[in-house]
Amino acid sequence: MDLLKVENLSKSFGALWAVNSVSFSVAEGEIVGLIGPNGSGKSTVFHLITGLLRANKGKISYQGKDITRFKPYQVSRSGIARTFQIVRPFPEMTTLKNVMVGRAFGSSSARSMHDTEDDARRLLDLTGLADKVSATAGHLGLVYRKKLELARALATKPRLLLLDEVMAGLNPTEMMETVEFLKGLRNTGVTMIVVEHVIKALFSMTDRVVVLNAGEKIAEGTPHEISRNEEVIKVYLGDYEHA
Amino acid sequence: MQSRRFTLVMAAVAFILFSFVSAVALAQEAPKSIKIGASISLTGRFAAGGIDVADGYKLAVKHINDKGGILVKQFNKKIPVELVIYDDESDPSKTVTRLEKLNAEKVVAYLGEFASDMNIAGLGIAEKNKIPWVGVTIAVENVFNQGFKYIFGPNMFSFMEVAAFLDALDKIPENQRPKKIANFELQVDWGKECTKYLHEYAKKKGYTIALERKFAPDTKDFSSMIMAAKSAGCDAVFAVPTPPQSMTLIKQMKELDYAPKATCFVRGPDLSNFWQVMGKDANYIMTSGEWTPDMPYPGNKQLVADYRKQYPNKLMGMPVGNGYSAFQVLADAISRAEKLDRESIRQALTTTSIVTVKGKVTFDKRGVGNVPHALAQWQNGKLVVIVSPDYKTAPVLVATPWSKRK
Amino acid sequence: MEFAQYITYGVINGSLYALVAIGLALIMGIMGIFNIAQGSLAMIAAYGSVLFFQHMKIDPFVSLALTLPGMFLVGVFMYLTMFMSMNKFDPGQKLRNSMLVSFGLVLIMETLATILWTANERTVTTAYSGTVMALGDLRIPYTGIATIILAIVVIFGLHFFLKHTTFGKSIWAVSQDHDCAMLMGINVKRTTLVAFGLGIALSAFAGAVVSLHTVSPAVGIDWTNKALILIVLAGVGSINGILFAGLLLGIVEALGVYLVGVHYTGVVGLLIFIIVLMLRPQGLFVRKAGV
Amino acid sequence: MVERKKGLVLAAAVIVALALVPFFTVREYVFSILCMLFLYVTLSQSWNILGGYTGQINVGQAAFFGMGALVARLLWVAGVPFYLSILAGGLGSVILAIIIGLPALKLRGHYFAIGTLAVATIAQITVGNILPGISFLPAQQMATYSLIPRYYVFLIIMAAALAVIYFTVNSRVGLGMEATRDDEEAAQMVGVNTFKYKMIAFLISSFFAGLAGGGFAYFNASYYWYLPFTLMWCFEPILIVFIGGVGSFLGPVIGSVCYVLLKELFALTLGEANLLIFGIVFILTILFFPKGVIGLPAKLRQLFYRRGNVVGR
Repeated sequence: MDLLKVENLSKSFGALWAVNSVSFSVAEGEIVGLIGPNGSGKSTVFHLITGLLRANKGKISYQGKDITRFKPYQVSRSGIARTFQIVRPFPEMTTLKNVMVGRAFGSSSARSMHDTEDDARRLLDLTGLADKVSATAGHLGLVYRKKLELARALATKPRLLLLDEVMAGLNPTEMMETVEFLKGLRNTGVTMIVVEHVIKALFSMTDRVVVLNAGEKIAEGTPHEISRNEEVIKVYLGDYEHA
Repeated sequence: MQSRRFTLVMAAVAFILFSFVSAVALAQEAPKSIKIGASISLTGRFAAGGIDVADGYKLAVKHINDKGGILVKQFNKKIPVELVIYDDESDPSKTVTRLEKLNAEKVVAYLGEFASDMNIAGLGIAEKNKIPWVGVTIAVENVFNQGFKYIFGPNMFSFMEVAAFLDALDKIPENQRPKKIANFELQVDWGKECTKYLHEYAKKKGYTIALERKFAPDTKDFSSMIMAAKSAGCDAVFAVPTPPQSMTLIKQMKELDYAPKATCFVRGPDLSNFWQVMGKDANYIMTSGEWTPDMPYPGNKQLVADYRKQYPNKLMGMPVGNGYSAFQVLADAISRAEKLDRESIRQALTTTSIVTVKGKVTFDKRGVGNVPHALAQWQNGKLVVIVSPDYKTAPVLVATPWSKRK
Repeated sequence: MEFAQYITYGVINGSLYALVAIGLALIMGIMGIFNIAQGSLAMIAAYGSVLFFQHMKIDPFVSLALTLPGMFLVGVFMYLTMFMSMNKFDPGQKLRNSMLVSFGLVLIMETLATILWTANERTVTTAYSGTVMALGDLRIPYTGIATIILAIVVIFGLHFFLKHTTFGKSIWAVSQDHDCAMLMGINVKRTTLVAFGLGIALSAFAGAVVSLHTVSPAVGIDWTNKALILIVLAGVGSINGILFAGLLLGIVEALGVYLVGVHYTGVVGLLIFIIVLMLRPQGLFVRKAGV
Repeated sequence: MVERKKGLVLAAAVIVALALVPFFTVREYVFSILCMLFLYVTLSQSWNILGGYTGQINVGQAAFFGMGALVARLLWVAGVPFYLSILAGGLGSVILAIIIGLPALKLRGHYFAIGTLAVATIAQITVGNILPGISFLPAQQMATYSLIPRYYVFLIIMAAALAVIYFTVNSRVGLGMEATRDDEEAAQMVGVNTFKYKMIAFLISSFFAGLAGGGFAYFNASYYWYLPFTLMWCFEPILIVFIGGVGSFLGPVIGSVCYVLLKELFALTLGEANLLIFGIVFILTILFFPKGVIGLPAKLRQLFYRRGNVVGR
């Protein structure tokens, strides 16, 4: 059964269609990549799924339930978490508290503050932030903030995780670690949609890839198929020519 | 519970003992000074009047101390006055703590201050601390209907201002006398009281109140009121606006070509700089005449001369004279009390009868002052008294239309 | 006829509100600095007008030649010492910190004015104050006409300046995209400094008109209140809108007198404001979606 | 955890010590200053839970303070027992907060600030128009007026406010509030119903502001009805919180001590210039010590020891 199903999703800003009639679905346990040139609507799709933006047309269902009109916190509580492309930890709060927020709210919250704190510490250990527990999030370096945002998202106990360029700015070793980490995560039963510019890393872990261009879906398939798809190659080459 | 009651009782006993001992000690030895306290707005919104009042107090204290102080019969000698003034920053909450501080410093009496917000906060403290309180500008009669015993207001009240205004109208020759009054009521208790008395007295004297309009302390545009008064044919206007409002009112009356024969704004035109800022547009405007530098009462000349010597660059405002007069009333009561305790001074205040720089002051049972009700009018750059029960005054000038003024 | 007279005063008052608000609008719209000391700055400028008139008999509209550069320098000083350091913050924090700092400025300016000039009310009474242009029964004071003209000239002038002059365009560019403007070779530092100084200098216009009404150290916050209403009515970033918002508020207040009496004028204006705030938080004269 | 327990014990000890003050002094000046101190702690702490912890800058606190004072005073003078009157005052403020909060908390940033300021201004003008007079205590209450029960009322209100706010901000609710303040969208993304937590903060804030107003109504023998509605009550809690340290629990307490005691000292010694100096100190605080007095030690440590060690954003 599909965990998430997106049908004819459309969103316009004024005269511009940022997302135009996009449909795809994600099965339980999959890792789906979402790629496309800058401005192709990837982040907008995430915003629409998570309820930060409201779609003009189309339908989003999650576990068979229509969540198109859900508010962001309702989306989160039904088990969908995300990270932001430009990371947004809670800057004035400590690392620990950041993760505690996720643990205290999200889809299943811990029973007491005590448990919340314990769970949060465990997650910080897991994501390699153990020595930053009492640091103020706004003062952390970029790599740590990325890790923190991931930890916070995981703290909500998601069944579906939307990752928006978690690997940008990482060095190859860190990237490898992240890929392994996410693969391990999938084995614990978390489904993922991953937006990533680093195609190689993305292809190494995804089951399927959806390609967007100018708000429209132009291709879908396994990484292998996508890497041979002529239209995708053209779009990407065009993008390079522009830049 | 037992032990707590025990502590309480012990504390009470200790306190009584302490008071007793100190009372005995006091009885034996004359204090070095008579401490009088005031909390005054020396900064903030009401600082202008506050500083004037404080200057009046200080000058009065200086005059008394120059003569050795106040004669207190209990000790059979003159004791100098020590006046303690604290700034309340035009904040009524601060007034409360400042007055409590003065209480802790064992002042025998409080003197009032300029702005009513602070005065209202302060007089409750005086009453509960049982410390006599002599005000300067507490013109709301209602305050004195609460059964308070320690509050005294040696100043003109709402009903006196109204009476003085109508007396001024009476003094205008019959054929020119205004008949229809427009009442602009400021939405504060003082304005309400003025309205009440205006109705009462106007009826008695045969004037009609042809128009009534309310306005708030933050009102800045009076055009609708002025036009209504104009079209109702009112030839006299009475109001107790705030000082900036009285300036705006006059400017707008000129713009709308409304020149009633008599215009009385109780506040604002009494400011010493009023002519300076309004120029000849201030001509014919009537205002409270509670105190002016020209009043012929004893001591006034010396007050004016000394003030001018001390502050050669300052204009002398009405609050200076009022402050001076209030202190005269208190000093007189202290010397008649013959003792330096608060209760005796309160007793003495109730039987006050003294001629101060603004005339004779007595109090009724409530503490409401009976002072000469006087009205003044701006006549060619000078604030001239036009109504006074005590002496012959200048004639009342009837305002000419704006177009006929030079 | 009486009705027309009310409206006339409403228009005059509204023009003055707009004059007070325009500097605030410029600084807030262009730089994201929330300067609630704007009314107090107008108060300081008004004292300037009063003093020039009192001591040298210089008309407030003439002494603008002196108060304008004076306030500009005050603005430059304020920016360099206090507001420049806020550029490193994100917009929300910048807004909040500038609000708090300017609140401290209100305290300082009020106290300073009391110490320097006493708390006595002042006003400028010129030869022409109180004189009117009569159109039938309708009487329009010359000071009012001057206020309206000044408001129109200043606000449309500012709009023209920002949209059609090179320097104005560079101010606009900096406000739209800080980094992009830098890449385009605009001296961002100097541009923001001058823009801020300009915003503060605009308070001199308001000060000149305020001096014809009444001035005392405490009036600043009253005028700021009106200016804030206008900012929300017009929408942040709208320059021309300020004039229309001012006129709207002035006229609504004049109508309020009709409906509920003079003593509720302030409430009527604020209620309209709250309704607009709820229904159209982006302002009446801004097209883009909410902030 | 141990440290937190220690802190709680210490706080309780301080409250008990304060409760014992009337047994050691009878000087009313001390009481009146302490009453003001407790009032400002309550008022600023009530502002802090909304402004500091939840990030909603409310510039209209006077409306809630005034509402509490108005309701409590009206009922009390009419003969209702005081403790019921003051609770009614607190509830009155809460009702006002619900009416205002439902639409206003949807506004962001400066719109919320300006909107609440407008509400406070409307309240002030309206109360001034409807009740232009003075509120006096009835004569017999005036005759038996004593500061000691007032002192305890203020102490209890303060202790209650501190306790409730302490346990709120250290709970799950507190996490929701802080997340809302730091980044509303991100908070929603992890399941925080930000509107709900803003509303909870607003209600707690207005309730204690209302209680503080009730204390004011009980404390003052006579005042103009509009007085607790004046805009001063909007600005003072903000000043206090930012001086002490915004969004920290002890900030408002320290800020109030500075504001009430230091300012008293300034006023008594510096005279006319005291507000000038206060204004300058305030601006310097905002510019250089954004965390207020409470952040001072950390700031100094950061300046002297860890200069090279702080990781930039």
